Amino acid sequence: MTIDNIIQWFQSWFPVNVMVLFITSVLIAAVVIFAIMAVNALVAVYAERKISAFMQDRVGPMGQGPGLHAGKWGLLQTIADTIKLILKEDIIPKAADKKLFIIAPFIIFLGAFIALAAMPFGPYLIASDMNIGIFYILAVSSFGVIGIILAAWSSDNKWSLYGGMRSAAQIISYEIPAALSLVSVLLLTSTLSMQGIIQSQAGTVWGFLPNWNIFNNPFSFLAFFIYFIAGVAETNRTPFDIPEAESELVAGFHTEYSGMRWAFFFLSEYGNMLVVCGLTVVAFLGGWQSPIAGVMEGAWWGLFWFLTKLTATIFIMIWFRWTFPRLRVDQLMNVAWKILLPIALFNLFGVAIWTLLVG
Amino acid sequence: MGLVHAEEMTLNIGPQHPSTHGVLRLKVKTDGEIISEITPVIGYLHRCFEKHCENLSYEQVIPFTDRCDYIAAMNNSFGYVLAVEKLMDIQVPERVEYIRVIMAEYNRIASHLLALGTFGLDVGAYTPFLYMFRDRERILDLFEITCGARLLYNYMWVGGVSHDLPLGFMEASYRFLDEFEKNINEYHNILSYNKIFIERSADVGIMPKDVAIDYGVTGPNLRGSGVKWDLRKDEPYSIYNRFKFDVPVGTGIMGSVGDCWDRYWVRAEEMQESIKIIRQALDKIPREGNVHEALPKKVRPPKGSIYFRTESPRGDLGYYIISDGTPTPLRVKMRSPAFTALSALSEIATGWMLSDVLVILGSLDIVLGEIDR
Amino acid sequence: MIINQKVSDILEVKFPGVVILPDEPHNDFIQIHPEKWKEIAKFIKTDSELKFDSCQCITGVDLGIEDGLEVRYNFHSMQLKHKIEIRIAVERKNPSIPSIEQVWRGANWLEREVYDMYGIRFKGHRDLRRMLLPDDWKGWPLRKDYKTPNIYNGMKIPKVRKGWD
Amino acid sequence: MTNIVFWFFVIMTITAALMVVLSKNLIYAAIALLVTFLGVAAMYVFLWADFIAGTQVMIYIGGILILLLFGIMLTHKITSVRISHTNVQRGVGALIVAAIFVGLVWMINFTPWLKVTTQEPLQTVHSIGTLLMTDFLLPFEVASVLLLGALIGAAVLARKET
Repeated sequence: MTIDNIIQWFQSWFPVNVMVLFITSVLIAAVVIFAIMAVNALVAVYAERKISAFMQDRVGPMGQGPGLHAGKWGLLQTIADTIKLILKEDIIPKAADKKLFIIAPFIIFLGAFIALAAMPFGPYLIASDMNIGIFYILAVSSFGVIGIILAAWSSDNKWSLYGGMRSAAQIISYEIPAALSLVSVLLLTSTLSMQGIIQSQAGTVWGFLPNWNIFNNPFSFLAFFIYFIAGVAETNRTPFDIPEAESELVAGFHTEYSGMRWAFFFLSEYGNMLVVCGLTVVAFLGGWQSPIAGVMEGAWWGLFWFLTKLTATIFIMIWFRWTFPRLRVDQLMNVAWKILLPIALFNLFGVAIWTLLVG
Repeated sequence: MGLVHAEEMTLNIGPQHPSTHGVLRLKVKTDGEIISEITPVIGYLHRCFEKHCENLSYEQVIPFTDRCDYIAAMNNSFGYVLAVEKLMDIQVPERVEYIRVIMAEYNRIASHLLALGTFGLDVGAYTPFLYMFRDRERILDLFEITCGARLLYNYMWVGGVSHDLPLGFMEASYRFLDEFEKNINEYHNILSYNKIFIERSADVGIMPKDVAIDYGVTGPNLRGSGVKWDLRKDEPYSIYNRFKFDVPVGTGIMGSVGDCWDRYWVRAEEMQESIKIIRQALDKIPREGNVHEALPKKVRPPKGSIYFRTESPRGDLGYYIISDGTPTPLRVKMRSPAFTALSALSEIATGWMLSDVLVILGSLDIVLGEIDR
Repeated sequence: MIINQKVSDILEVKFPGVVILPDEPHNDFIQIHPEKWKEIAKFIKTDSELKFDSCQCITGVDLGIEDGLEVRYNFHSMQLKHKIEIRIAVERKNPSIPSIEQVWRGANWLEREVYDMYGIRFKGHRDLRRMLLPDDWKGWPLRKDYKTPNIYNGMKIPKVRKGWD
Repeated sequence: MTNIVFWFFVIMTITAALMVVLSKNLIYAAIALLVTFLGVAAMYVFLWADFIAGTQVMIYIGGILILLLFGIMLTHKITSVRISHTNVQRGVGALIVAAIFVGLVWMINFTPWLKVTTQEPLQTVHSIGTLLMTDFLLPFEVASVLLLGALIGAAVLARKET
């Protein structure tokens, strides 16, 4: 369901100006992506609350009925949270740089939002299947850093500035191992298109395992872990949450934000999780491919498999968050530059040789 | 090269900050992430404890001692009543002695659980904190069935305790101890042996032996530096000489002696030792006895003064009490262990990174109520 | 206690006349003159027989309006496991005592606290500021002659004592 | 349709570029630079050079602009002084700009542009890769050696003298 498809479909019904059609279909795609992000945030926040609660021997949100409380088993908790955030007072500090303070959350949001345009949710479900899909996602996710830096700087708060500086250093550093491990996947798939990458992972390997890149060869198996660790770091989540580090920096770059603007940070954090996990699924876990070749395939099954894998990876991220302590800023850099980067380089080399020798 | 000078930035950590463990303010000078100077500013929680004591009778002081160190209220009032009893030369019944030891050790466990949990929070681990609160909650339940309070008990009285042990306390105690002993392993699995946790705490904030002694640091912080000094063992008060237990000291398993991990580890081990003491006390406690037997009609110690130390979860808790023969003390001075521990902070935490300073602060296990009094 | 006698004897030999002999026999503490306090402190910290390496507690005392102020030090030896109490009396007007902050680093804050509450100046203390009270506080609250002010920084101090005594 | 979008991006790029030069606030200039980079990336897309467009976004926005912002923030006091810059020596500047402008116009008019209508290439990345590894291997390697030198130099400069 790319934008081009929508245009064609429209054209067969309403033969109007192509410009109008183009704008309409882009808007439709944008609304769908926004809806996906919002639903993801709703579900993931609820899941995060519940999973953390179960991990910590608590029950989590447990409303006793609609109306007064947050629904049965707290199901309406996130919605209540959202309403609360929307209704909250929007505070802009006096010393803050007002314009930048206002646009910064939207820039962060933009990074996750436009990255999802190239995310294939199913065999036919992608806003735009570009030639350079994976490269595009890597490129536009850097908007997030700029947003964080601007938010940190414009708040005029020392804690925020610390958070922004840490975040910029962290994300730039971790982009390198992440990109290198993705490059080793590209060597196997020899395409940058997201759908192309998924299609190349069809079939089986060694007779029983699905031919996903993670199982393709030992090096790509390693690359999966490098990418996932770097991806967790790029989303600023524990154990790499030093930019917000509530026990050190109060709340890091969003210390001064409140209400709706803060909600946008939240939304984009979960959006970033979606991007990183989606990219993991596409690059390593076969995207919408069924785990057993030839069984349960098709458009809707594709969507099902993609969402299942996405949920599993997001769950792992949540699991990380509630299990691990936080790294220190220099240790974080050491992990990126002294551990992940050399392994990723070696790995790239290994994949290259493997593709030459084994094929 | 060398022409660009980094400008130092002054940063106020606190008085309102998530990990200052109360209302503490640290004025720090930072060069990037490195902290080059730390000045703790205290007194935000000053409640004139010592001034109050001069206007209260001896029994009325007990609730105030509870409020000084609200995490280990039992131990604090324990020290105070022992000092007053010594001044008045009161012998308390056997059963009271055992009850007091049981309560003090339970409160030691509860306090250490909070210390370890919040230390985990400072490092960024959220889950262990709640695990530890789960067990702390059960100790507080035990206190609640005994004296009705969960935080500030006013349980220790001069010459006795306020309530006898309730029915079912022994069974609940044994049940709790059995389960808690297993849970300690759970903490070790999720926190103590976690690689990231070790990276964050081992070899960080090393407090050498001589520095610790020079600053008068005591308790688990001193033992973490490898000094085997525990008042319960070395200068036994109450009936501590009847129990068999070890004094764990930091040995630098993960890094060097006296680092944050060692201080953490000493507390974790001390919980085991406290369990041992409680078990022995529960086994040996006289089944019958009136806990109000030795309560004096009037608490009016003779003229004199005493400096009495007990081992609170945070270290040597000293009470300097001067009596002039009237029903109100002339002077009650509390030597708070967290006060001296905090005074050593700027010595051991300077030169570390911002994140480390808060970890070191967390490893010292301070309670601002006790520091500011 | 034997250690008090021992310290007293050693000090009498090393610093003659510094120990104030008691009117009535006691063995809880030793009372000394403030003059050579810093040297004595250095001596008892390092002397091989005494080795009081830990300054446990410094207590300021106001014995009453007629009597003077006193500072009481509790020392402890982590190596030899013995302890001692040393008392130094100062006059009420302009009280001052040599600081031992540079002998035991732990004495720094403890002395500041005594200064904060009693206004006893510790000569040679490098950072003698208020410890627990605000920097602009007037007076020395734990002295017996302290009067609670009516106004602090323009705020009225309430003195309701209903429901108390 | 394409025309409208094209002109939209052109105007956006030029406006943003003007803001970079004219804005007194360095941070605002940096943000305008972000928009400029985006506009340039859009230009590449119109030239069917999607890979180059992606590279533009990745390197210039994801790398260089962030370093710029980083530098601006770290080199100034954050609290009291507002970050700004002023123009000096406008006359000389105007002269140089005029000269460059004339030169550019002259160059654009007199370059024999290749005016052939081609189809949109299906796989740009593939051909770029092949060309880099065959015809343009030497420039490619020279460029990487240069960058490596810059990298080592930066590391040496950044290292504190001990």
